[in-house]
Amino acid sequence: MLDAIGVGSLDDLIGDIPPEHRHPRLNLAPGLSEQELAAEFAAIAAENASPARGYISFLGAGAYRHYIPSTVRSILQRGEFVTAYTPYQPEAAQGTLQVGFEFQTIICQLTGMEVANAGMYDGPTAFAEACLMAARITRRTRIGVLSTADARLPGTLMAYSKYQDIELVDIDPDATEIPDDLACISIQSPNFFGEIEDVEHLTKLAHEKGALSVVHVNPTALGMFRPPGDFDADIVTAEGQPLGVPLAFGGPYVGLFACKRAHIRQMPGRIIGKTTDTRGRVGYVLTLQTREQHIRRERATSNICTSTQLIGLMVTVFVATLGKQGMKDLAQLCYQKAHYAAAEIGRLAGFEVESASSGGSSGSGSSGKAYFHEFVVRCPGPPAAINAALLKRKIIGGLDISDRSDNGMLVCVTETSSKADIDRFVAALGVIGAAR
Amino acid sequence: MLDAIGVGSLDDLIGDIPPEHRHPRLNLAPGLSEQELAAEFAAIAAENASPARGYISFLGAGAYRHYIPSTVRSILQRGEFVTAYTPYQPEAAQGTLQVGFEFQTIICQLTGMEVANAGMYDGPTAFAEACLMAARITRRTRIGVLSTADARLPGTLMAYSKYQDIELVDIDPDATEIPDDLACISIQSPNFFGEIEDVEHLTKLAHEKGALSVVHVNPTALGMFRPPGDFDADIVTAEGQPLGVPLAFGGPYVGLFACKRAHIRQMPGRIIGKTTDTRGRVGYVLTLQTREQHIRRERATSNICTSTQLIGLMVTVFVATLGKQGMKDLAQLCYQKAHYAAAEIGRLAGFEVESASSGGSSGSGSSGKAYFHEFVVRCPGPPAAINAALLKRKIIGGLDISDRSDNGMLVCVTETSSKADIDRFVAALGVIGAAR
Amino acid sequence: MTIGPDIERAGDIDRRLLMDRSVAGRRAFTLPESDVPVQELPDPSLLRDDIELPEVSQLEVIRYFSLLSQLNFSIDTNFYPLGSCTMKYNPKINDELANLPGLADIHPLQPAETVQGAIRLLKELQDDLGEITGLPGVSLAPLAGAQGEYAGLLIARAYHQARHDAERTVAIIPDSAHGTNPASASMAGLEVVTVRSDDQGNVDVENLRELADSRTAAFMLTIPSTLGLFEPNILEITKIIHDAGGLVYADGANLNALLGLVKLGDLGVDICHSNLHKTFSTPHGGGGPGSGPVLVRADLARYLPEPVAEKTGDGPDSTYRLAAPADSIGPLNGFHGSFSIAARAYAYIRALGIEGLRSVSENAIIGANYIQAGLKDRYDLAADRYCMHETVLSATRQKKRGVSGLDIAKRLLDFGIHAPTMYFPLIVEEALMIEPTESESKETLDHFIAVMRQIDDEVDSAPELIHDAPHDLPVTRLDEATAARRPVLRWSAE
Amino acid sequence: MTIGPDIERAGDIDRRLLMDRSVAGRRAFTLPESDVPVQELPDPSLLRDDIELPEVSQLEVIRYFSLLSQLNFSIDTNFYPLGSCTMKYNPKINDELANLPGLADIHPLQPAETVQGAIRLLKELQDDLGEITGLPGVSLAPLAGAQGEYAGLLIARAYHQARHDAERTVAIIPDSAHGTNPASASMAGLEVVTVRSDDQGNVDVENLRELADSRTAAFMLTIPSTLGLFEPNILEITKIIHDAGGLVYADGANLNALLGLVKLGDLGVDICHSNLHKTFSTPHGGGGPGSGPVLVRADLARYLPEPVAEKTGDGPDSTYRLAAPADSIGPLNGFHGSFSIAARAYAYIRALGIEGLRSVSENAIIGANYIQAGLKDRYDLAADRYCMHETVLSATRQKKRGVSGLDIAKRLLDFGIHAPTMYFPLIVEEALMIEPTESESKETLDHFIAVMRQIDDEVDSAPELIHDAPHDLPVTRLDEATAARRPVLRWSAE
Ligand SMILES: Cc1ncc(COP(=O)(O)O)c(C=O)c1O
Ligand SMILES: Cc1ncc(COP(=O)(O)O)c(C=O)c1O
Repeated sequence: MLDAIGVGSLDDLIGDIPPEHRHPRLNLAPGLSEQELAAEFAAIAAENASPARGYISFLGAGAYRHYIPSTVRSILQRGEFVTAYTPYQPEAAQGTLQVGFEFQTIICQLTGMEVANAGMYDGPTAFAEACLMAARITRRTRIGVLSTADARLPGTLMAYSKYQDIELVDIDPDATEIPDDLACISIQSPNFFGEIEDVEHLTKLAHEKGALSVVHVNPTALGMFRPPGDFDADIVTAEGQPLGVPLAFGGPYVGLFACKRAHIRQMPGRIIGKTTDTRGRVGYVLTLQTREQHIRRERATSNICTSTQLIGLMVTVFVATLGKQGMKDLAQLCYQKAHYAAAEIGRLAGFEVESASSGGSSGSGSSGKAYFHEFVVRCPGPPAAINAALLKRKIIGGLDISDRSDNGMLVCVTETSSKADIDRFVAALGVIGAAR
Repeated sequence: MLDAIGVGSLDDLIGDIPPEHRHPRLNLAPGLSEQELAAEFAAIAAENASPARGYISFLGAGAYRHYIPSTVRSILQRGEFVTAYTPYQPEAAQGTLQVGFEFQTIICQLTGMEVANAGMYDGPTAFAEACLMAARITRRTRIGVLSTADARLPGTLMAYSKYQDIELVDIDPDATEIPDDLACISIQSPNFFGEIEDVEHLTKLAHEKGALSVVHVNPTALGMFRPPGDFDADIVTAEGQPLGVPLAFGGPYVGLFACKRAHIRQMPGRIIGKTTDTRGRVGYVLTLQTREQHIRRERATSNICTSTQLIGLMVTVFVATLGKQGMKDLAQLCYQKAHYAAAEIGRLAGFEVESASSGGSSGSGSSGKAYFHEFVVRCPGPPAAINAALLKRKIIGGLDISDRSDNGMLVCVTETSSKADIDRFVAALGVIGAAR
Repeated sequence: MTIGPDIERAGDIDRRLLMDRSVAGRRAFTLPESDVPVQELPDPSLLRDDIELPEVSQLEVIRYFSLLSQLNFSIDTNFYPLGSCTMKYNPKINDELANLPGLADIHPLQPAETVQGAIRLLKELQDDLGEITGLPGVSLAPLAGAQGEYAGLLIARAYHQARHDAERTVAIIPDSAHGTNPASASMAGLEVVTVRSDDQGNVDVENLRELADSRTAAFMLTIPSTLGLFEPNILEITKIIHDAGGLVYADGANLNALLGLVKLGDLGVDICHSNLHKTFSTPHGGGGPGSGPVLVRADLARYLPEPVAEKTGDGPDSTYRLAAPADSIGPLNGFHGSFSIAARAYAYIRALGIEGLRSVSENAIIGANYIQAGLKDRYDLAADRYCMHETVLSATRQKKRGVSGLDIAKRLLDFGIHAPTMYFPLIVEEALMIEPTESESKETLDHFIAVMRQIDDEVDSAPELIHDAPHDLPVTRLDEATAARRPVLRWSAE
Repeated sequence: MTIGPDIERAGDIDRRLLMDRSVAGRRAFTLPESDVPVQELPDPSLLRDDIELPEVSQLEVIRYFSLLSQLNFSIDTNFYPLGSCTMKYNPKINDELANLPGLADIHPLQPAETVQGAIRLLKELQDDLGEITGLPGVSLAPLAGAQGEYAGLLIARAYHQARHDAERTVAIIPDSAHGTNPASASMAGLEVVTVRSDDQGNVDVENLRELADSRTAAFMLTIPSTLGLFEPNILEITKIIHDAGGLVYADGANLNALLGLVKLGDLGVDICHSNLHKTFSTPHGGGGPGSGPVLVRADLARYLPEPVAEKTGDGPDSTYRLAAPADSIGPLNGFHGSFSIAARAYAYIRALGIEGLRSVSENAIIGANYIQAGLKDRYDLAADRYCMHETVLSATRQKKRGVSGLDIAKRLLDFGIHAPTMYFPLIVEEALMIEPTESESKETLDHFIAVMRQIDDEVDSAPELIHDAPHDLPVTRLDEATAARRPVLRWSAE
């Protein structure tokens, strides 16, 4: 090929690279065959504690273990989906596009919202972009965030808005009034502690002040709880991971993003629309691209380019597989198991189940708020020590949230925990607690 | 739908089933959800000792552990291959058919033969059908089988020929003469003990007597050893499992079957041929179907119908992936590792490496015959006891063949054993042997 | 439409073979370097110089086979009502489970104590299949239905032999039988005698009565028959054979119609095989692999092909092993049968449970009758009565109007529907054998009915459309005659 | 060709959506029964009555999505020379490895001692990427290139702020830059000032010298540029910026051209991001997910986004943890970045080793120049010199003859070849940006060249063939204007 190009060597082609810096020495290991590589990865995987090695886990806090149906993995192996690019040539990408349209539909149906985009990086970035979008729409700069939210939500928003003249305002979830000049109040529900917030009330408060209501949900909970769309929310975001996406140590996940139709043109991210071809047949295209960076550059609604289409496919196949009844059943199962676990733990001497946010006394859901599949346990000592003791029994306990709640442990139970797993966890807590 | 059919209930449709036997009670467990099923299978798999649980193994004897490239698994996930039927409608099955044509080509190339079919059930059935085919071609009834063959080969042949007026004759591999009236002599090479037989010599003996030469090979060995086609063999069979097919506790595998062009119409099994369509384009079809049971019924060359197309695909992708150089490298690696292991074991007090078939003395390959990746170790005591001791160290030893060779253990080493694995095995043998 | 020189259709795959794509030195894969000291090679006279094999990149491997796959119709992409083949949906989870480490990577010769899970699975599947068929002696060894048949006939012969009744050398087989039945019988050294079907598609009982005698080793009955019919005289038939001293062999390939509805053993069947790859969820793989367990009544279990899984002890102390039955007809193949397929079948039965299994057959039967009801005014029925899991139409009326069953089959491909089984069973002229299976939706069946009706319209309105079909598949009709006359069976350098 | 009423082409997928296929009560999946005592439900006012969601069978799920997939072009099935996107072959093994139990099923908040393997992998990948780029401070947190850019600019601002030089609020960006660069700059509160390219496609150094001043926070340079060119004045440029007190940001999306050939850090680059999903083997997934690590010179590491993997101790006693750098710009997302993509990148680097990585870039460069050489007599070049990993053609000559770049792109689809990136970079008229990547064979490149030459012929001989292209894809050209004017963004009951 060099002959055809008309050069003698590669170096003739890279003459623009300063010669003194060309072909640097690199300190990297020599290459491995596939067989050796597989052995190395088996060793790495074996250094991690996972269900495959017999561990059970009660961690949640933004990432949730759920059973992923075989259909999801099966479709995820279709090279035509996996190895395509962003559908810039719609005629050659109707598969990706139609799936994205299905995804948008499903997100609307779950959230009760009018429109949705084709996905964001993850839950927290979707949340941050939603708040910034509210600021753009209202032309206001102060963003109310409920104090019961996961710190990663305002954390990401802070990083996203660092140089954008945005101020974060803490809002009490039981507030009866809010400042006049908020762009939005943003509500995580279920909140960080697993409780259902009064979205209806808070949304009303917001609307009274001309602010928007941004609601960050757990999509699994939407299988039983009323969706934000029912309460007139303006923008809804979520971490899509619970819908068929592996935990994978934190990513890649997908952010869900839905809003009212009126705000379509302020929505960030990819949007797929329906249209027709020159012969009148239905087809799908990326649309409203003038919001996007590749057209609008520094005036784009967001800098997002590569998004999370394939994770969106996982979500779409997951929801299509579970279907209407499966999504209901899943939520119910999670709810039942978590409430059973809470009741059992609540019976243990030294442990109280409570809502950390309200500082209530004892019993399950003592804050008076309903919770979904996560709840706070006040431990008889530092959760870190209790977790260490649990780990010896191959149990990964709940998240240590003693920074937000005195000796608090945030426990999550999903349909992947059997009653036997829960009982094992409760028994271990009992033994560990008694030993203190 | 019952309405459209015009009946009131299912029972109206199955009126032909004697009522007293309809709807019997079945003693079966109630159904499981996918999640529960997956848990049950995880438990079953955990009851087996496998590499995934840290075991190393030196078993071969007809089924071989090899690394399977990711390309094989990737292509094996294509639903279009996996969920199609036998290509009776060639226009709608060109994928399956072209792969089969590739498979036939690869088998010819490996074996050095002129034609091949699209696969048989497994190695032993291919062997049995080859011997029966030789009988049909020569119109003779006595089949010579080398005494060094795996007992499963004549065993399957016996079951296949039970009522077919066929007699099996034991042939010494070092014979200088054979009976006059044999249909064929069938030679396993490498033989059961891992040694390379003198196919050339034996084939000449056969041809001198008007008999055919049937050679049963290990396809991995063909990466370095001369193929039967070089020696004028008439029919070649093999167990295809080593070419990319999981061990899977014995199956499904695929039998490889090749022969001289002259014998095409006596060949059993599916055969794929090249042709053209009405517009002159190349296409592939099942051909020579008049040999088969669905046309010729009781006069068919074999009763085979469902065959092993998908396993043939695995083989095809495996060989395409390794390619010319990879197949050579694979054979060399197996050879090198096995010979290293034999040399090390040969140094252990009490153990001798030898060819069981020749009863030779000591040293590696003392029968004087070259061997590939399997060899016989004469142990200082019953191999069963030694294997039991190895198992405690998570080592699955070689096959106990004390029924064919005094205290003999048939050891196989492939590219999947690292030097460290081999050394661990040898060291364990040393300790166990010294303790006797 | 021609859209440019050399190109007929977008993405038309270039049909060159791997060897045509091969470039010296190109590689898709490397093996590890040897980590042992160099060993001496054997005498060079034993070694080959070179192998002619493809040399392509890994991308080429993936792209080539991916594109080839797209040339296929398959259940995953098409309605595939191929009669007698039970082209149903096979749950994806079963493929995953069969491929688990601990199942896919265990060696067939491992000591029994290291494979207790695997043998337990086989034992439980044997028991479940025995329960479903009412035939408690089960060997999972046969590698496909045809091998199961052969095993069953060897068992029948062994049984007669043990009773010193070895002169029974005839297999009676209905004219509607699948080709493997007579082929297996002849492998088993039996003379094939054909019993007629009556005009209702049933076994002609009178004819059978004449044929059954002291030479009868076995009567082979496909049930439901290849016409999709349940033999109404089954009890009489099994009695005739038993009275004559013969055994009744049931070809259970069509078990998908009977799950939970009737047990073959209750009807007097002595031996049967079951195609796990049809009824119990193994994707057909473009023609295999399969698994054809043979099932027998209790006293015949001593003859089963080896191995059979056995359990000793009970509860947590029980252990499992593979063993050869006392008077086994021997091994029929290398190891223990198609283990991965057994694993899928086990998963399928566990997932469905008894209720699920029964509804499989119920829905399979309803679906076939629904199609039959939707088409019988346009196409002749092989037998004008309710069918079981499949219906056999005859295109005789269409044939008279100039279009054959084959033409109709090819025309269906144009609609993305796989053709039914054509020209089988042999006793039905212009047969089109349609098995929708339980997994297809009513909408799919409605679509199929509509297309079949449309094709019947086209027989008069646009016959050339049918004669030239298929139109837009990767190839048009292929010249099978030349393929057979001058066989080209492998690539060669031009 | 019409082959029958309602049907245009065999197997044409019926494009109905899931909701149109939905039938009440149909299920693809069941969940386990609850095994805990029944718990009280919350106040009914909190509960929803119903959700409108699809109800389809498992077969329908599989068939629907399988058929949809076949409507796509993809690397696995097509040559896909989409410039700037690095549509290369990603080894299948990497997907398998990333999905291993122990990697795919670990929770991001597990205690560090339970995920030592995972954190070790991240640390080693950080080190490898630092070595490859010569920028040793690495955070793998950014979820795509654009987020990496944003992180990099926040770091630059933090750096200036720490030096009490916070008035630097300008990002200088070449006119050839990717849209994410100005978008990210504006998110970071920077004013975007554009520097011109000269007629060779290089940065106009004089223009840059004028623009660089005490307000310059950073200069963002894509290297090689979006024209596929290596900036020959790179050393001068980095000096200009540094002299002005600014930082040099390199957009490393095109790192596929530089592996082992030059380290960005050696050239004076202070900060860059790398698109793991382009250079380091994550299939693009139809538009993500991605991973865009940000890499910085040592003294800037204190600002990296959290978390960063750290190692304590050496040898077998070493332990790993995730930590926030001293003056971290904060978290940019929920957890630790795209771990599964990091795992693939790690696998890719380990498999190739230094020799393999270098040959990736060498072959990528040779392939692009080979195409350029094969087409430059027919198509104008954006810059008439050797290119790096991609070549930008201009269809101005064709445009004059009546056919646009877009038309040519669409016509390529007819040949099963994905279109190049069109109309980008913006500074090239009728741009066609072609990146063949190292994984395509010479034969594929030859075929592409032949097709491109044929299309150029057709501009004169058969222009309507080009205008109406694509001809035989699932759809013809789509009406994007109406889609945007009257957006229909979800299914609704008709
Ligand atoms: C009725 C019948 N009997 C027997 C067989 C043979 O089974 P197999 O193909 O598994 O050998 C088949 C399969 O086609 C069949 O349909
Ligand atoms: C040159 C260049 N810069 C930046 C980006 C943005 O990267 P990402 O899509 O991962 O956000 C891209 C990707 O399209 C690119 O090509």
